[in-house]
Amino acid sequence: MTPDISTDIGGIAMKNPVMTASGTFGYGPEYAELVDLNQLGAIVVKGICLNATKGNELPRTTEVASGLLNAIGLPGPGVEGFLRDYMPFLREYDVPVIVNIWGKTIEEYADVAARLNAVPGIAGLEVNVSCPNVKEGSAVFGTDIRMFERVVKAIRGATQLPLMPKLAPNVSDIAEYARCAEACGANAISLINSFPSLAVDVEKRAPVLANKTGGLSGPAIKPIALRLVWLAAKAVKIPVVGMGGISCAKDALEFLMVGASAVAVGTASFVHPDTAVRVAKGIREFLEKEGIASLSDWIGSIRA
Amino acid sequence: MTPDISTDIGGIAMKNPVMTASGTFGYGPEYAELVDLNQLGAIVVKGICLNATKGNELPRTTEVASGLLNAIGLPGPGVEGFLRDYMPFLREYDVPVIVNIWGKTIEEYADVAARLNAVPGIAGLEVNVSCPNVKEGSAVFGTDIRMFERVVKAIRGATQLPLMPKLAPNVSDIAEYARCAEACGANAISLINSFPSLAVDVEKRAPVLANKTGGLSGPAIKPIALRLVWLAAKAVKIPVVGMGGISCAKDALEFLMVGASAVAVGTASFVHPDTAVRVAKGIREFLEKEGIASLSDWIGSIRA
Amino acid sequence: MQLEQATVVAHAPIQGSYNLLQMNAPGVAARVCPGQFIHIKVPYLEECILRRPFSVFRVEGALLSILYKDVGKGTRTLQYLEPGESLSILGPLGHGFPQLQAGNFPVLIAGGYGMAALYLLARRCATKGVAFFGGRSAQDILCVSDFEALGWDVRVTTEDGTQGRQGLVTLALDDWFAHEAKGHKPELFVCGPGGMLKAAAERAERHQCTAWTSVDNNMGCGVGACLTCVLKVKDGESWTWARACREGPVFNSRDILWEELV
Amino acid sequence: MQLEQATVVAHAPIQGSYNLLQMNAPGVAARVCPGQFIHIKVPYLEECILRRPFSVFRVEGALLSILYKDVGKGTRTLQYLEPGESLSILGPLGHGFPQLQAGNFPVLIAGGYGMAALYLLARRCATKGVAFFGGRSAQDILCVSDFEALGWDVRVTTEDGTQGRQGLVTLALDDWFAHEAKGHKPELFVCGPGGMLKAAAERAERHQCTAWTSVDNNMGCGVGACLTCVLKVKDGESWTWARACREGPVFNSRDILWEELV
Ligand SMILES: Cc1cc2nc3c(=O)[nH]c(=O)nc-3n(C[C@H](O)[C@H](O)[C@H](O)COP(=O)(O)OP(=O)(O)OC[C@H]3O[C@@H](n4cnc5c(N)ncnc54)[C@H](O)[C@@H]3O)c2cc1C
Ligand SMILES: Cc1cc2nc3c(=O)[nH]c(=O)nc-3n(C[C@H](O)[C@H](O)[C@H](O)COP(=O)(O)OP(=O)(O)OC[C@H]3O[C@@H](n4cnc5c(N)ncnc54)[C@H](O)[C@@H]3O)c2cc1C
Ligand SMILES: Cc1cc2nc3c(=O)[nH]c(=O)nc-3n(C[C@H](O)[C@H](O)[C@H](O)COP(=O)(O)O)c2cc1C
Ligand SMILES: Cc1cc2nc3c(=O)[nH]c(=O)nc-3n(C[C@H](O)[C@H](O)[C@H](O)COP(=O)(O)O)c2cc1C
Ligand code: FES
Ligand code: FES
Repeated sequence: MTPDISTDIGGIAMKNPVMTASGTFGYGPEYAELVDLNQLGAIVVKGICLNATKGNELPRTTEVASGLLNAIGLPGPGVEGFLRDYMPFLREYDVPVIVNIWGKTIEEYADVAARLNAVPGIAGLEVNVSCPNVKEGSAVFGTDIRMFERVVKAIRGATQLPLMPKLAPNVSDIAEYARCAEACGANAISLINSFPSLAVDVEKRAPVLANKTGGLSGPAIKPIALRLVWLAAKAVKIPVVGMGGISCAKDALEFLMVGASAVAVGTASFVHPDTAVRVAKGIREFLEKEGIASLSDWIGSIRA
Repeated sequence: MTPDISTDIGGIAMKNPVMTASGTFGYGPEYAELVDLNQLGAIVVKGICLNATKGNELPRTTEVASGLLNAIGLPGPGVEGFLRDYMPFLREYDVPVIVNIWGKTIEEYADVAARLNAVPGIAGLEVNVSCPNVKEGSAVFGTDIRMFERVVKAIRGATQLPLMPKLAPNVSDIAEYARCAEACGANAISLINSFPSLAVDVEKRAPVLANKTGGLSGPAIKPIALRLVWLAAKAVKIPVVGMGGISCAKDALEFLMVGASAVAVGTASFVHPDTAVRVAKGIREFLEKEGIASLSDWIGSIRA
Repeated sequence: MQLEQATVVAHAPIQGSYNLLQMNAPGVAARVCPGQFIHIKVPYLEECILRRPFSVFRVEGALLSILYKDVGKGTRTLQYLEPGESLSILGPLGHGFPQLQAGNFPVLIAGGYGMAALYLLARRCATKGVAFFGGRSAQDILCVSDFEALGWDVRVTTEDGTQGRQGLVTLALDDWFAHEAKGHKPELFVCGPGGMLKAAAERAERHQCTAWTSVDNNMGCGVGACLTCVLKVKDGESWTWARACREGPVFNSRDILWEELV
Repeated sequence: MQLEQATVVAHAPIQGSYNLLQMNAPGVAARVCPGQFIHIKVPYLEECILRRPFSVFRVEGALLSILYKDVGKGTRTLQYLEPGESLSILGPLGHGFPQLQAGNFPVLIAGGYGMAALYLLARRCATKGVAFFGGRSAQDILCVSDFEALGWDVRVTTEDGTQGRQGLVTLALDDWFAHEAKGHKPELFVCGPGGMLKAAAERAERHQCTAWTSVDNNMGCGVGACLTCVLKVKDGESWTWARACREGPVFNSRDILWEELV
């Protein structure tokens, strides 16, 4: 018998544990010609804030050893534009839609969450806290525990949707942020976001990216992500969505084994658009080969 | 005319800006047959604590994408053993010897520093704070600003040697640690230490390394290291030694350009033992090609 | 647009640092239109994770070929590929050249791999017109005989004069506009370095004709998801981003904010 | 010990998943002793940063060869190397086999690449003795004719009986000790999987002879700096770490804490 690989992320029922990582799969249509969206565990769309934004100047990405550095700068259509241009398309599919949201202020986060709250076809919200609070000293929400708590609480107060804060990786105690999210009523957490990094051009004597720094993603960060997901999963009872450098089923099985209840495929989709679907297939095949009846028996099964 | 690539790290005069990274070049003799040690900017030896230690069980290292994961566990001969077995050898060379020290308690750090203080032939101390305080809750010295301050102050009080704390990379505000080190009287800082990570074996359902987690090093961490070195160099006036994934002159020039006054070659020495020497040569050639008279004109020259 | 495992049929250097890679790719070959590109994952180069975009040069049945120049890691490693080996390609991608408007006279302007990128158009275009090829020196001038065989009037210029007329492509182009364009309604199809695209756009404006320019911004995903490849295009009084990989790589020159192009 | 750019002279699969790589490496070839190894950086495999250790098989003048098995990424990629290409090697490394003690009778015990690792010893050892080769099946048994050509008495055992006697190498070894060892002072030279090393060490103890065992711990630097390759050896009542790449890979079997070997 084929193993049951369905999973539940804080109230979001997924037919398989593989979702797309925000910002690496567009809003859905971009890959619809190449991938059967119905075979995805969930679609997480590119980050949405209140109003339409243009994002950063070029260059926005650069390749580094076994990874990608990006500073796209969160361009997007804004809430209304997203609901108008993409939700009708997404509703056509039988796949949970998770909207990744961000804001420049705590108020904006709450406002965006509120506007998405009653929208049919939205399964949950993922909160990108890896951006600066422009109103208060521009410290990044995700690396200041007090600000992180305030933003999660504010969003929790604004929506009944399953809420999944996405933890920033550049903190010394990830468990503290995981517990804080749980205490603030989050239904799940996801991690890791891309890792703050820098690439420079010796000839030009300047940073490569227009934004100077960018976020590192891809295979290079997998060992860092695995440790953080392991620590976060041990710290909380709510489900954890693990990501960071996943490009094959084995990678995904590693994240699930250390305690993730689901995984997200990011940068790898740029290389092989069908990665998420292949990963889900590979997970099923592995569990079958190992004679494991249900994914839940594999999740957190590491001996450590 | 050939450019002047000498540099000074908090009182340690180096003929070139390239030193070896602690733990990746043994104590010197291991590579003496392959590399002319006199051509190194400085030799940083493997970490030394008070008494002889055996380190971790196997496996101690594993390869990951563009990187190496290690949990050697700081085996070593202890202070007396080091002075007896290696200092006589090292004194034969015309190269500054920097001793990397660590301890299980603040007292041990200070004790080790005191015992090395008056030893002829030791140019300075690098302090590895990426290890747990076994006496007080085993939090890692390098990721708790209060403990970091106490340990640096304690060592400063125990030695007149140039003092170079080595910052842990897994903190959200590296500048805070850099400033703290400067305020405590450090003569320089070095970064980054390898990045806490995890590799697991799906077949064995266990971590790959006996120690479970390990430190990630090599090209994979270069973009992360470059950003941290850039931020640290902007935060302090004392010299910064940059490292993390340096394997060629271009990599080193990047670290120097963002503000490092010297660099260290680590994992790359395992692959090409002559890396540090080749890097120094490449830096000289580049500056000459660019018509830059002195390394000091290149250090921190990034337009950002 | 599809993912396909192509098989190398032939692979060899042809001229200067250019190589011709011919592969069996029935799916993509059947669908490709002039000006579109394919996105290649270079085998054996795992530490470089992104694909590399290449314009389609020729298609004959299931056979699809690209002409590529060795400029860095990916294109250097690509050269190790041997007949029989397979590689993952994604395509056809992007929005290529439109059909020549009835009654117009086609003018091709190309530099570097642009000569390869325009070949399919040159072949499928019923009217054969004039083609201006420019490069630094003779070894940068590709496919002249291929174009002539199709019936195109090829005018070569090289900066060092080693082939054709000495100077920039615009020199020959401006002469043509001055002495030969009369009676023609020129429509420009351009693929080459940024400078050449800008110059052509400027000529199109001056002579009030249409120029279709193919840009080559760096790319990530190649399908419109990552927003790496964007460029600024006019949007009424303001501007908006367009994706070179989706809305492009071919744009009507009058839509591009040339002064903003990086 | 030196860093050398070796040039591939010949490279081909020889049997099963084993390949023979012959390279021109005058510096290393001139210095290598039986049981030593070289550390190879696999070209075109940048994302795998470590070198890979391989025992030296043959040396003829400047020609140095290794026999390697395809077991993973590095050894798979190594197979793409073609004659004329160059690769970086580090060697000779480690502490190899000592010379046979005067009056002793040499007994070789090998499995897998161990047959290659013992060849140099077999050739340079003045006294030719008996060699026990064991493997899962015939395709795991290498170099028999080479050893016989040198005058060694080769006894093959395979688990599936496809070549020589069916069973483990110890079967033939124990028989030899029982019926043929008499009058000889055997000295064992062993290279093969952990189980085979342990079994040989146990026989050496039982028959009170010396056994030189070559371990193959995973390695990092190969020169003694990283402490990846350590194993536990006796140190009076206690134990200490020894580095397989420096103090080893060959150890006197009585020094190793076999129960601790991973
Ligand atoms: C639509 C399009 C069609 C193209 N068609 C051809 C063609 O037919 N023949 C041909 O030789 N080249 C073509 N190019 C350019 C080709 O994609 C680059 O030369 C190639 O990606 C360089 O890869 P590399 O790894 O060798 O170089 P790298 O070492 O990655 O970089 C070397 C140079 O190539 C540029 N480059 C790197 N990556 C990309 C990328 N993803 N996209 C664009 N430029 C990049 C860099 O800016 C740098 O200047 C095309 C580019 C585009 C966008
Ligand atoms: C002293 C010594 C001599 C050796 N001589 C030979 C020889 O003559 N012929 C031969 O075929 N093999 C030999 N080996 C084994 C050979 O080094 C490994 O098979 C090779 O490194 C595997 O690399 P890979 O990338 O193909 O495998 P990987 O994909 O890296 O790993 C596959 C397997 O190889 C093992 N392995 C990986 N890296 C190393 C490493 N650095 N050192 C040891 N094992 C490793 C892993 O534990 C794993 O089980 C020797 C090993 C040592 C230590
Ligand atoms: C080009 C790009 C754009 C991204 N955009 C977003 C985003 O809008 N919101 C967000 O939370 N994360 C974003 N991310 C981070 C990814 O969702 C993911 O957390 C990270 O890339 C690590 O996963 P990976 O290694 O599989 O790519 C982006 C990543 C990339 C590479
Ligand atoms: C095998 C190994 C052992 C190390 N041992 C030490 C050590 O004893 N003390 C220390 O401060 N850093 C140690 N490091 C960290 C390095 O000094 C360096 O900070 C890190 O590897 C990043 O540089 P790299 O990417 O060039 O290797 C070790 C690193 C490796 C790979
Ligand atoms: S390359 Fe990704 S959007 Fe164009
Ligand atoms: S392999 Fe590094 S010490 Fe032996």
